[in-house]
Amino acid sequence: MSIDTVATAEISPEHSQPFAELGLKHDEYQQIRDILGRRPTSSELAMYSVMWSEHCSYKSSKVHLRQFGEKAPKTDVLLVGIGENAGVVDIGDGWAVTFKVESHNHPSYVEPYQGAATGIGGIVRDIMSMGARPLAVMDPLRFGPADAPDTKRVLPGIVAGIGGYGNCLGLPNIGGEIVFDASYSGNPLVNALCVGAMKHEDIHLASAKGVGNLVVLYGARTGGDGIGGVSVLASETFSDGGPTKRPSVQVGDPFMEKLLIEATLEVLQAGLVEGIQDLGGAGISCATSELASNGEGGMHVWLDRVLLRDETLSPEEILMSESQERMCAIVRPDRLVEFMERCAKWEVEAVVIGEVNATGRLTVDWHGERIVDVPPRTVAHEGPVYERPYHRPPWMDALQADTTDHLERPSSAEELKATLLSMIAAPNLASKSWVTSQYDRYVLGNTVLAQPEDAGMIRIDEVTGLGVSLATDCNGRFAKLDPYAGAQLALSEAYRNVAASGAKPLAVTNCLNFGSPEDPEVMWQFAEATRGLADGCLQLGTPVTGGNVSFYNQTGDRPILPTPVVGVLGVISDVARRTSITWGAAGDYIYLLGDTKDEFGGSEWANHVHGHLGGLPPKVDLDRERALGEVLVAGSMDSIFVAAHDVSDGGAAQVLVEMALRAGTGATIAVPTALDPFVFMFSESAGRAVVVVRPIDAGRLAALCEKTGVPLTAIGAVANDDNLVFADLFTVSLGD
Amino acid sequence: MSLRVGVVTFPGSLDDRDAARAVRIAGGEAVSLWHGDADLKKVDAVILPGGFSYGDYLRCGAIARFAPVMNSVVDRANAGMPVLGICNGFQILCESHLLPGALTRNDSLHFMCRDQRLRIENTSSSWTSDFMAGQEIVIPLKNGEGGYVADERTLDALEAEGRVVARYLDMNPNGSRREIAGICNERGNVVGLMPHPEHAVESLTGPTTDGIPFFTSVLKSLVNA
Amino acid sequence: MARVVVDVMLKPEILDPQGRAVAGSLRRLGLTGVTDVRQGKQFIIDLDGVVEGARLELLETLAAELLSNPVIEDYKLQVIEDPA
Amino acid sequence: MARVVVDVMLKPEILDPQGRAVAGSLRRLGLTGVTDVRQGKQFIIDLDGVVEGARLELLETLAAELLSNPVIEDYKLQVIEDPA
Ligand SMILES: Nc1ncnc2c1ncn2[C@@H]1O[C@H](COP(=O)(O)OP(=O)(O)O)[C@@H](O)[C@H]1O
Ligand SMILES: [Mg+2]
Repeated sequence: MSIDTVATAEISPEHSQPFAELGLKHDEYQQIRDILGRRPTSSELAMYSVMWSEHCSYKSSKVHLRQFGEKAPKTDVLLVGIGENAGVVDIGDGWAVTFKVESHNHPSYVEPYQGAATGIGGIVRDIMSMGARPLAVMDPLRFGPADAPDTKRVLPGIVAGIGGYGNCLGLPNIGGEIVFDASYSGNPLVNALCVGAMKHEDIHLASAKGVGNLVVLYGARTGGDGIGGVSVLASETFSDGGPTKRPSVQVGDPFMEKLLIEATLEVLQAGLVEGIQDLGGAGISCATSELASNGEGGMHVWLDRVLLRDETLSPEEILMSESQERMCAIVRPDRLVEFMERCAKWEVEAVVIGEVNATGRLTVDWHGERIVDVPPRTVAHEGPVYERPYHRPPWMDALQADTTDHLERPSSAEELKATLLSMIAAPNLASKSWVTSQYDRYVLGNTVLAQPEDAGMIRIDEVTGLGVSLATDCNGRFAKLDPYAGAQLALSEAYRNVAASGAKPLAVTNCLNFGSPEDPEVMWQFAEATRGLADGCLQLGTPVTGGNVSFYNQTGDRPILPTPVVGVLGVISDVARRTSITWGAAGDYIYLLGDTKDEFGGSEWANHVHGHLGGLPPKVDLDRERALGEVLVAGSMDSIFVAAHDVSDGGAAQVLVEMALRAGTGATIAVPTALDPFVFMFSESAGRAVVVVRPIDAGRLAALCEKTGVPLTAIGAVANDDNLVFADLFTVSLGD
Repeated sequence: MSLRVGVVTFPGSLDDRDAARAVRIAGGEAVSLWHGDADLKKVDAVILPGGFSYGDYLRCGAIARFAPVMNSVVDRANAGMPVLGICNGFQILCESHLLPGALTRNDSLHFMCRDQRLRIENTSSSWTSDFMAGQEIVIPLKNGEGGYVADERTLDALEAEGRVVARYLDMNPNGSRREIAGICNERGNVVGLMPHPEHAVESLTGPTTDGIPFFTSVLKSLVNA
Repeated sequence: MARVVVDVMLKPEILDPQGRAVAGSLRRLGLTGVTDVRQGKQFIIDLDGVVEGARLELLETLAAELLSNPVIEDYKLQVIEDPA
Repeated sequence: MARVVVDVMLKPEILDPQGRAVAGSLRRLGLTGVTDVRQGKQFIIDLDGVVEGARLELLETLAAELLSNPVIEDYKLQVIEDPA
């Protein structure tokens, strides 16, 4: 097998290279030649091609994502901001929390079980690489129509994969989303969120500090996983018929990941680690170049020392391999022995593959021959940046003009009841316990709230009760009707869910799932959604700490609904005062907070009953959202609430049914005189929540709303039987 | 001095922290034991916690059974030391033949996590003496391979000798023969349980606190011993 | 009656964590010279009548698409006419 | 080098929910005359050197006590000297 070395590259400038097959544009290839002052070796070409890919370089999104930094609200809670593996937030008492959501959409379409499983594995390693102990996961999912064959193919595997990996890893699943829409047929969305915690002093970064320190690769062995295109190069270097077959799919090993977590936490606790980085997309290429360019700037790697699962791998493939369950640590030579011992204790293989230096170059040798010699920054951080053209789609006007006004509305009591019964059975609104019962929500013993609550809540400090609350949301139909407002509505819904649980919203993560950035109309949706999210976060005072972008989500030229999934993290000083959605004693008062308007554009009613998508989404009023949040948090602190539940998909009626079912007792509801019953029940106006209080606390609630200017409407009381009565209209029995 | 209850950590154990917390809440001292270390550190009782030891690859509990610590556990158990195996721990006890039968794939073929109602059938074992006979409790159940099986003779013997410690109520979540959720050995010191009492020791994080008596039982039985 | 045995194995290039774990414990329990272990599934299907023609073809299809996952697994199908 | 193949099957008297589920879908997909389906495991163990004497005995023990659970499973062990 012949190696393409730096030496050969220098004397063979004319040698033609398959840059196009590797997804590089001609000018990008030229740029690489200019950086190096020669043609790249095949290994260097492999590195640049993968690091400059959309997935790793964010070349199409960077210019828009910048706003998250530029418009970041003044805040002192952000300990580590965008740019690291995940942002870190100060929650007090010396505790720090890190969280991030990432996509694994395409792999989950190809092989649902393994794709979803490795999605969980990847985000967990991101959290670990900040020095945190992973504490919980969440899984926002999108599928085609519930009854579509494609959905039947991918859904069971995806759910089993998330459960199979997360359960075996010992991380509770505390929430997520399951949404069905035709636009996701053939392109399901599998987003995975992980949250972890650490003490401030334990925060670690992906930087190769300290000349002479060693680069240790540990965890699973390196195989030919996910090297896709590069085999083009590999086959070049093989004199014979080419390399042995490469895996089409990556298989996750949750057991190895569990050992990796325990081993990593031990070496971090023992202070044996100077810098640490997970191996995700682009594997060793990404880890070494990012570590080097964040650190002293130089690093040398002996690539032949990497422990392999498949001895036939070529150096290009080893550099690119995306084998799972691997981490990379920077270790002082005098700590190496102890580092190795701790890994051995957990039966985790580890090997020194390199050394930090101050040469300003990343050099890689293969059996004594120099195959890579590059400035690491040009690989990791100075990739191409594109100002992709975008424009508002001409069809937007027609779409927004096609309002819901002409849709036939139920008016009689019978029609309203029939509509409610049909709505609560709709795939998007019906109970998701058939999925969540496959997830362990108890492991680690700190889960305070999980599905079907508004937000997932975990206890961080068992002594003080300090905890965090998380929710992810996005209504893609709203985002389609108005991407700017849609992103803000996703933000406000997640914000509201966290506040409803009693926690103060602090920070935001996001996963921007869109179609092809090369389609100017999709790019416009992306630009609008990012702008909306950045503006919204500024107004709500919750900084974006990190996230992920997933482009090219489309079947043929039909893109998915723009789906900017927003995750909000809140802090609660004592989880004992959490607010659940379960209401209590008969006679307790039920109130609706916020204003209900006639807003049905993109609503579940229009979608489920009429299959209609048009008009404008509900109006965004973030100041109202913020005021509502204050009431929900203050009410929890003053223990005013028996229960609280945010109002979103399906409207107030849906919320009341969910609360009644959860509690197993009904209620008597009186439609406010000012409202049309249909609007009251099914409108999806933002900035609303249903709260339940003991009669004696009614006054305190009124005063609180008075102070914050949040509209308060009494709508009924908890009953002692299992009938949900809409006075003067109809009754539904929880039995049926 | 408070009694020492060992909690074994195998590679892939997940609920070891929870089991230790439960022991502390019940008033005992939790001592962590390592799978590779035969030394039981002078503990008075041992808990084999839930999880996926060795990934549950091959067969649940099959590989953990051969861990050095298990030789000591088996010896001490045969000498009467109280041992509780929860979920994966139950599977390990069966694989080590400290308990009869085996646990097989749920008949639903799905992992199932739910708050499960049980009836305590035996209040003379080291781990259930603090319950009232016939007491009904609700604690979390979470497993993919929790279907208890054994041949008819063994099942009849278990029933006859009152060695069925707990039975599922309302629904049989995993196809266990005769709704068996937990059993004990002849002596009553070794108990295997599929549901998770250690996840029901705080009202904040569990559906109930019905799990506590499992842990107070052993502490009392040790004092009285 | 006939018996059809279908063996399903992960493709050689696909990581097999279970096989790895088994190899590890075989070695720990004193078995020397273990170079590789793969863990697969075996289906034993008993049928009335003979297995040939369309029925055999259908079985092949089902083995390829239902019993195994063509993305990551290979399968082997043997027919054993009247076993016992 | 040698290859040892160990097949592990649930004992006939033990209920096999996976086999039952497979039988169901085979029938749904049009396969007629299915009387029974059992799903088991197959281990393919590659070893250096020959498998005989004490080494073979050890393998038998490991197949009986590690690879299978005698309470619910039966096993079948075949040795294939130098495969290929
Ligand atoms: N939509 C987004 N919003 C905010 N930050 C983002 C977004 N997408 C990516 N980022 C940030 O860009 C950086 C690189 O992302 P990524 O390459 O996915 O990190 P990793 O490789 O560690 O998963 C990270 O800090 C990530 O948080
Ligand atoms: Mg990372």
